[in-house]
Amino acid sequence: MEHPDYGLKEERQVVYRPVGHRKLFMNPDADAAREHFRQKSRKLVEKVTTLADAISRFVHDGDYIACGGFGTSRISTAAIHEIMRQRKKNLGFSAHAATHDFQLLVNGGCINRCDVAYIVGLEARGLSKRARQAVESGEVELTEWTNAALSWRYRAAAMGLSFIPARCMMGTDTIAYSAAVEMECPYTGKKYVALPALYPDVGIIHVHRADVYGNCQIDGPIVSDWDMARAAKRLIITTERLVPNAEIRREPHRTVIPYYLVDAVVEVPYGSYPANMPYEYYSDEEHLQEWLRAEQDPETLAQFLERNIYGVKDFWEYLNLNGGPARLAELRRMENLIEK
Amino acid sequence: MEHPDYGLKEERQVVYRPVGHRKLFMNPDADAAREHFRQKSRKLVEKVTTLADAISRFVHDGDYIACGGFGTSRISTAAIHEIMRQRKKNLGFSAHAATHDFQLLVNGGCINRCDVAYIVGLEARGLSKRARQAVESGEVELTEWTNAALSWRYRAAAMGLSFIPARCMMGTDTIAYSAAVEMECPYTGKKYVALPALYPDVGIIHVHRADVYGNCQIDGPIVSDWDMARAAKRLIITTERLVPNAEIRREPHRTVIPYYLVDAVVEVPYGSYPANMPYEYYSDEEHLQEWLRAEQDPETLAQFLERNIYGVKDFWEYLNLNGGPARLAELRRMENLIEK
Amino acid sequence: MEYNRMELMICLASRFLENNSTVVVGTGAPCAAAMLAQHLHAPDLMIMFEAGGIGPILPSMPISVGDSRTFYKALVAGSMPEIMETCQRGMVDYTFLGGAQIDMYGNINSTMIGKDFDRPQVRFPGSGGANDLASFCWRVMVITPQDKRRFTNDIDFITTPGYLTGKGAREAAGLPPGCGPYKVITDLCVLGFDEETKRMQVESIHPGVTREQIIENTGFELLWSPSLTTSEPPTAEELRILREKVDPYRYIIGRS
Amino acid sequence: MEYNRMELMICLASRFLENNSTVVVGTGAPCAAAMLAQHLHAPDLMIMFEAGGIGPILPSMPISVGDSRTFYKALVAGSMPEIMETCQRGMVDYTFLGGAQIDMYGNINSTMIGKDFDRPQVRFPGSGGANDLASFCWRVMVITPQDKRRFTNDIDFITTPGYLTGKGAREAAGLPPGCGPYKVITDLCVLGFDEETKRMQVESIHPGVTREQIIENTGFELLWSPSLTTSEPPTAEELRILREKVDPYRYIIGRS
Repeated sequence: MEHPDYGLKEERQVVYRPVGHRKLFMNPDADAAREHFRQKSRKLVEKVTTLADAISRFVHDGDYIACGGFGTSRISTAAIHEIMRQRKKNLGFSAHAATHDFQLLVNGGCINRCDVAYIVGLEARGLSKRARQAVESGEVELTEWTNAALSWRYRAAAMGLSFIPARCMMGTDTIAYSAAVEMECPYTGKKYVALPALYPDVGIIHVHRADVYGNCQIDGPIVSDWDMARAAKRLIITTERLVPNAEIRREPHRTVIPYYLVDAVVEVPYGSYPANMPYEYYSDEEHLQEWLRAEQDPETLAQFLERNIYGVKDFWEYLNLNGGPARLAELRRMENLIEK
Repeated sequence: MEHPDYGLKEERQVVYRPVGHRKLFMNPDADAAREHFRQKSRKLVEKVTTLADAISRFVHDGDYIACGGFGTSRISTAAIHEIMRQRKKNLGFSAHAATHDFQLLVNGGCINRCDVAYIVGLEARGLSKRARQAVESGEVELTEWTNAALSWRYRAAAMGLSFIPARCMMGTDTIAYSAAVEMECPYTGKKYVALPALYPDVGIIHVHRADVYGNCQIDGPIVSDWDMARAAKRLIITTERLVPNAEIRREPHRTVIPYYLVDAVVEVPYGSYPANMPYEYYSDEEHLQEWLRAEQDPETLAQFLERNIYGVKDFWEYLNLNGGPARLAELRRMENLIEK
Repeated sequence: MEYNRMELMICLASRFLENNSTVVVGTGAPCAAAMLAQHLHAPDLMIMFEAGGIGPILPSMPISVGDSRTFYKALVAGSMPEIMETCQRGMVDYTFLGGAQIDMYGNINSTMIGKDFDRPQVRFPGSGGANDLASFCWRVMVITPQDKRRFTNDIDFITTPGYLTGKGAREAAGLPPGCGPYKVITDLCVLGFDEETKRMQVESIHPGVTREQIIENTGFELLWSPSLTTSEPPTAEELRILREKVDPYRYIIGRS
Repeated sequence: MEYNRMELMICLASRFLENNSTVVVGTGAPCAAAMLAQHLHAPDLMIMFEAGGIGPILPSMPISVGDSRTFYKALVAGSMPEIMETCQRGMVDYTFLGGAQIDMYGNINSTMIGKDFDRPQVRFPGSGGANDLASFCWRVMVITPQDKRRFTNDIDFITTPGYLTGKGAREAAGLPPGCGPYKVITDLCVLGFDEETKRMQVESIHPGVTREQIIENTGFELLWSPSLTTSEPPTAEELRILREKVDPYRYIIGRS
């Protein structure tokens, strides 16, 4: 019985066309990344530190950063506040389903370039006036992508590649204002977008549980963090709680992020507030509205930022300023659908 | 501050070179697969059935099949026995870390073509004489790949693509006897292998827990089954136990295989025996040695197959023939490192 | 029975969702339409959210596409790539999109108003997952108010592909064949797309609305379906479920 | 102290594994070498198995690369793609390979003996993950008995890349730069690879073995390291740990 052969039989000349004309901010080269990863420590050593230390050691002016979670879910608010407090400058940012994180970084004047899928909005809550201004004034340089495209750019990096094919963006202005290349499939001859791998300098992910070495578990949707954790050259973990290593080893199939990806582990309970931490606490909609309102007026905004970010010592103080344990207990009840 | 631009600036002529000269057995076209998946039912309906029914309805002579697990871990022995019992013929097979599954299918005379990463061996246990004969005599037509390559071919399909780049196989005879194409990265100009997506006609996966709709959980390493489950056009699940839907919904982040991928669910406790089912039972090394020994002589082998496969009504009978509950209890103790 | 235009749009949209199909929704009206369909004719409509939730038993309207409601007692709390790849693989039937501008081929702008990308007059969020979903899902639906500014062929930025420049254009651009815009549900009418030209065509006019009103509120020439009808208004049952079960706090239907 | 050649090879191999490095191992001697290293100089050697186990507290020798021992109390029970991608990304330092034939550039055949692919004289399992690991891991080690049939330039099938045809050949073929064969540990000697030619060169000769024996048992011309030494035999401590803790049932060391 003869079976068909779907293979390519003869050499074929094809053309790679740069259809996206904006800047590709990060080097997609897998060999450069391999050189970095070759040097990266695999030492099973305690990495627990403070946020101040983690941010000052691992986030440098000019770095390109990526934040985990989705919009207002499981973002590392605490780490972003610390980036603002340390007045980090000229950061690049991967705005993969970004909402409050983008709003914060713009308010901090921290970023000057951005790979965009979703910015300036806070989903159903409305738009951030300050974030919008920053983009409309050209303060932040943009290259367009989509949520899937940025997910897959992380995936390419996580796989140790320099590119990965995809079928989105084609035919639109989104691709024209990206930095993507059009190519075709070697087997079918069909058109594909080649997405460049994205190896961020720093990834920042908030998780439910981590041990002191950085082995992490996440509950609820992982969003794109499996791939982003592996794509990032350095990785900062904030965690709701530190757990004994034995808890990780009890269910090794639950480990989403292995320790050797991680550079720093910081225990920050409620570290995602005012965002939603699955199974832990719901988003603080009132406080998020305060943010949107404060941005309406520059003076109000300056005071608001001073009060909430620059004037506080640490994230505990921010939590206390905004309702403290009572409000957090309320948000926990909301998360668990328990009527007050 | 100016940042470098790593993008491609001008069109580039490149060549796709078919460096692998063997047959590409399956159509990698993503659009053909999309047409299939478009038709595939998304109905949340009970899919529980018998193995006899599942195999007769979903595995047809000439189909290309893929089996989950790794070697002698979490394979669906019960389903493969049923394929043998139903005398399925001319099957194609993806031999991704295959050991006892390949041995069985060859002994059943079920397969005539095979994408190979690992065949004929049972790892440290030795080689299958019969499997070796089948390959050496040309009874089974081969195309060479590697474990990673087959994993990624599933990945490409799971992503809905027709190809995916990789950096393995290059420079070797393995690629020369594959059906791979050499290409280059649009961004870095570096050489890559383009792996063709692999959409098997049928996937067969043994899991720890499934509900009646086919939502599945797996404990221990997932091997390549996340991707394979999504790549397969039809999917048969055998499960150690059926669980209520509520158990799936209690921990939705544990769902590895969603119901809409699944065509049939069969409860087969010990369905991986004599292979190792993580946390449930260890491999039966004595019985696996019996297999290797039986293959030394054609007559012995015929009797052995008659006794264990063709002459039995179902998998329960096979289990009973080989020690039954007592042996299974022993293997459970071995799995849990409890001294007898 | 009285109803507002948001209620009308949600009810009409929900009727297009077949039982036993898959749909990726965002927050707001699309989610309400999907929930309404589940309560009525499509109990096994499988709802998915971009961040990874699949098949939740929605206890209330999610505020965010990633919030905990989107995977409450769900079948899967997966990942964004999992959802996007399920779409790219052809397993998702419907999705809903919105935007600031839409042209006669159903191309959507949710990126910016203005002609200079570096200095836009107004910047919107951008694609998010919209471009992806519109590239991959079989039937793309749009719920939007209708006016001349919004329904225009002078679209400033095509964020998300409709039929691009007409029949065959999606395929020529490399997008998977056989999918694209399906229905546009506005406060004036329901529009589909002409099979030959892939241009927007009015399929049903809402009660009390005139052809002239529709024309006045559209910046391009519309086609009219040969089997043009009047939209069936929301039933009492639809409104009851929508108001009591789907959106009791009027988060969405109160916006009208 | 008495020792057999398998014990010798395992002890020598284990010494090359640095602490705080990562290694993908299979079953058998490589796993024994890694476990021995953990007990002695490299307690934080991170052991990975192709099927997905990372950092297990190995209770005993695994029989299969996928069996439950490979993720017993592990840090991760992941997936095969996870392991392979960790390698492709450059995060894995060492791996161990074996095969039926090896040539002077460290290319390995584990596929077949014979010249006709469709009718091989002898078929072996094939690459499995060997080709991948040898393509990606920084330092590839081989543990193998040495004889003329096995150490040959007339290799029937290059399953797994060594240095291919010499310096620069891996890179020209498209493989990631900077990695490749590191040590070949046989029952006669330890071989490395000359920096200039990438050819196999003897670095240390086992006690009681002569140059002539090595030459007689090699099918190609060997290079000899200018700093050629005698292999340090297993210490009493190494042998004790190997026999008591690593392989008490002599599954591996009993094969010699």
